[in-house]
Amino acid sequence: MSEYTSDEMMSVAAARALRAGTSCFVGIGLPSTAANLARRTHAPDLTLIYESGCLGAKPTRLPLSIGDGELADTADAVVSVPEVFNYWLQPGRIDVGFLGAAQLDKFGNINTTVIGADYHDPKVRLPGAGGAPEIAASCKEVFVVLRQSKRAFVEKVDFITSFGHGTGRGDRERLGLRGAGPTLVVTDLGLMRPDPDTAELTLTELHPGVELEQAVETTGWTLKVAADLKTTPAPLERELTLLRELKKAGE
Amino acid sequence: MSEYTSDEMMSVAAARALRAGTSCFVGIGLPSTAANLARRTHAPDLTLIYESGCLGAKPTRLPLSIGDGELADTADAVVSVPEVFNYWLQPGRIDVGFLGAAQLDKFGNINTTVIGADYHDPKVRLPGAGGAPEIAASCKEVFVVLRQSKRAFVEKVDFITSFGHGTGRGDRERLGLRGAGPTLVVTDLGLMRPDPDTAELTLTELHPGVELEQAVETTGWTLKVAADLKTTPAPLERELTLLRELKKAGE
Amino acid sequence: MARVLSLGEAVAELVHDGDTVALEGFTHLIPVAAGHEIIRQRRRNLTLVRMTPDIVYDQLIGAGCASKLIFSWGGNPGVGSLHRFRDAVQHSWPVPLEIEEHSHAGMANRYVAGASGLPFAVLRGYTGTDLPAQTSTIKPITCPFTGEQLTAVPALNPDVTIVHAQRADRVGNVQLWGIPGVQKEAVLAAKRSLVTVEEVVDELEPRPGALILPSWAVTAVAEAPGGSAPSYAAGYYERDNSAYQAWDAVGRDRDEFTKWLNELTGVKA
Amino acid sequence: MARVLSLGEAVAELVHDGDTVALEGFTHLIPVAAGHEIIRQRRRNLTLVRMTPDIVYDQLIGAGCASKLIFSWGGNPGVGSLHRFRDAVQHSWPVPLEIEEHSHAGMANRYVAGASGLPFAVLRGYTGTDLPAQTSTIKPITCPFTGEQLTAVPALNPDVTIVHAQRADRVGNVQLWGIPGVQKEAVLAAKRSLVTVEEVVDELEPRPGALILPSWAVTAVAEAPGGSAPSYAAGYYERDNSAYQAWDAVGRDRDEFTKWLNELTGVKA
Repeated sequence: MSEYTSDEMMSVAAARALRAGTSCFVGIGLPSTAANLARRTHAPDLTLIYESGCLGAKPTRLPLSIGDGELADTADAVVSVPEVFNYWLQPGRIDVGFLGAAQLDKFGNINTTVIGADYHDPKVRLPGAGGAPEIAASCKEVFVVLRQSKRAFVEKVDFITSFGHGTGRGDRERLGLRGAGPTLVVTDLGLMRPDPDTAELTLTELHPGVELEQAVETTGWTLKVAADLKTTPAPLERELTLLRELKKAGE
Repeated sequence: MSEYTSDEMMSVAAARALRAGTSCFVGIGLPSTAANLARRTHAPDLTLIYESGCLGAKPTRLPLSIGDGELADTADAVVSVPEVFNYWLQPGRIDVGFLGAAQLDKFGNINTTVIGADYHDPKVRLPGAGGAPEIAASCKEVFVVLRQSKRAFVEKVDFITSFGHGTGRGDRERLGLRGAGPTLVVTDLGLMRPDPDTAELTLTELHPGVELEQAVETTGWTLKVAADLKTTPAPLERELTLLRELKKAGE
Repeated sequence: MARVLSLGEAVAELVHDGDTVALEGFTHLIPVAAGHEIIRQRRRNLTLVRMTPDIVYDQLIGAGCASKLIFSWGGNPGVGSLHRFRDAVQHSWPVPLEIEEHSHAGMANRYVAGASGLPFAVLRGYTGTDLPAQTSTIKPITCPFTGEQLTAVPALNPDVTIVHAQRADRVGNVQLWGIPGVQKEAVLAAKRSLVTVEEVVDELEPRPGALILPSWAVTAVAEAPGGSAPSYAAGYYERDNSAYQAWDAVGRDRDEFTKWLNELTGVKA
Repeated sequence: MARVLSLGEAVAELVHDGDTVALEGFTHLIPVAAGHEIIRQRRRNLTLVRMTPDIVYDQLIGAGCASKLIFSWGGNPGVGSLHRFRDAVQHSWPVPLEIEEHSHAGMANRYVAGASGLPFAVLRGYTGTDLPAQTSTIKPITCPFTGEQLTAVPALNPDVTIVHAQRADRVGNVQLWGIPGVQKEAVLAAKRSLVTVEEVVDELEPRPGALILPSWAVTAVAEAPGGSAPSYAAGYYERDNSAYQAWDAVGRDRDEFTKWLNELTGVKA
């Protein structure tokens, strides 16, 4: 078995979560890496949709932006930005929305807008919403991938850019949101899933070699742990090779 | 001077009304004949827009339908039907809407829906609205072309399919319609224009050789006649030749 | 992913009695072969939807497949009236036909709303006309920013939409070029969709002006060469104007029509 | 009909102090040369509009051209933050920057409404998020047919929209291919428009995937070869990723930025 980094473990775990035969609305960065790895491993027929309007992109190298020429050149169809949001995302055609985050809270709400309590005088001004609010609302389910830290995993996000489970189970239904919302969070330490009853993110898997304490200490709320906490299978040789090729080609 | 038919005079008069350098949303039949004749005579740069999504069509023969391949092949751009109505017609980009009618009333309201007072039990079921209601609403002005008869030119249409001037001047403004509505009606006998004050269609020109009485008798309301009633210039040799070539090529 | 089926299989599986069925194609690429297959399979009580019902809808109506028509312009383009349509509306022959009547702009936007997963669309439309008084699916709506009054129409979401295109590949990606009409919207608005194509090919080579319906957005593809005649398929064949003219005499007379129908369905007179 | 002008003439004529100006291009075909010309011509108090303000907007903001930004994602894609944007928001340097913040879906629909001559657009958007509390241009709207609550956003109608495309012909018809973004909508929504192009050619040969903006829908065309670098122009040049990375160091520091600005505008330090 090769050595691998925790980031590589995270990308492999995220890729594995994407099922063959489904479609995925892909954010740039970690989600795009994972989705492209999935296409090279167990899900060659995974349909990648990028908000730039590339439907069914099959990039041979990792795109650096959501609008790389490579995505357009390999896509089944290239449509306008209004069309990708209105005709393809909004009706709930896409199985999985795959998002990153700056802050994530225990109910899977995502912040990519401002750090700090005052929107008008923020501690840090982040890039903003992009496509995420509607991806989080309209995809059948949402996966979130980000590195674990107390700064990122907070009790309550400073700003809800993209709605997860609000204040708990039932909020999405009350608001009329059609997708199931975040069903999986992939980190460099393990996997979290919303509790079936409360929707609170709960640790269900640890990556190999990670101590439970590490996961608890890098979470800004009192992290609940599943009774049957499992260990993620380590990356396969083939997964690592393909991931490294992909990342190298994208540089 | 050649002999010519009253239909030819009508087409020539209608073509002349289209100014060079403008754009025209073209209905099929008489309007299309006139618009294509205008492109061959005084207005080679007239932009023809067809509801099939052909923008800037330059057909070499007269199209038989609003979606002939010839229109698409010669167009500057071919867009979807929602796009032609939403992005091109609705914002008021088009100078002239050129329409036919089954019935037209003295305020320029158009009926292409049903003949008879009862919509649910019509004397004659006509084709319906098509693009006309929004063409009549949104183009900067509207020209109507149809053969004169008491059946067609009525005091009040049985059904307002496309709004002209309603019950008189000011109705369009009250309804928030942006275009000027019908500014010209071209018939086989002459030209009518809405009175500046009342918007009632008034005979302003007679075609050469037509008696005033003919125009009055074939109008289903008491036709007002302009104080300075003029005579349309007869078709030029060149106009007739080009019109006949066009119609022949379209057969 | 779309399955490649025979036309008979596809209609049998996707079109049921009582369904709301849209056959779209704006002058170009009208799915006539699929319409004839619906007649042959004797579907009943369909709500037929189409912006421009022309001769294939006249045939479906005359054959008694439809109990309702949602449309914006019903005629034989360049020729005249649809006599079977008129006979159904005016004399309930062979069965009564309810109508729901819109303008093109309204119908196009209803498909757009349907394709967009929205319950309604907003347009500047119908103002001052007598259509809203006859059509309950036209309502006023007020802009929440300017207070201006506009018009709302509800989404169209057919049970099944059928369109015709030039080509599909063997996994069911569809390529369509020339006048695109409202086909993409009609397919995306529908619960199920069937695309008949001139030919199924190994690979779709890129073409100017072509739009692609990805396989995963289509239910079934069926090869139907000449399937849009007497309308046309850009790159394959031209519009048969004489067939449109000839239909006038057939459609005008119930007996002539019945003969035509028996021939289509293989019934001996 | 569009007039073919030099870039300097076009910006001088079309972009005025205080205007609402949209430069669009989604990763692809970003009108960078036009943005630099606006900086050189020292426009002030602009309301800048763009779905994805990236380095050219960082430059415009740092140069003090803008008093307001309407946007949905502001960052240096693949690299990190926009430091001039952050400095303006957090420290009002060089001038205060008001922001009006949306999502991509909201911005795209605002352009669609603008292009469509409608005062607003409807979408399923923003639900449950904190954006409506900060952005007055997001309001609820109720479907008049189903009673369902959705979201309305007002039309965007910039005084001028600037986009970049591959080609125009000598009468000003524009041809654009590859990722089309929201450029058509942004141009059609605007009162005036400028399209910079890689080259002006005698004839536009049809190309797969190309869209055409007819001359009569565009105010001016200006040749600006390389005008979207460091973004890319499909068929002409690739994205210069190193330039995006290099901007981080320049944008991060006011002095470095001022040096860059002086170089662009030809001011001696």
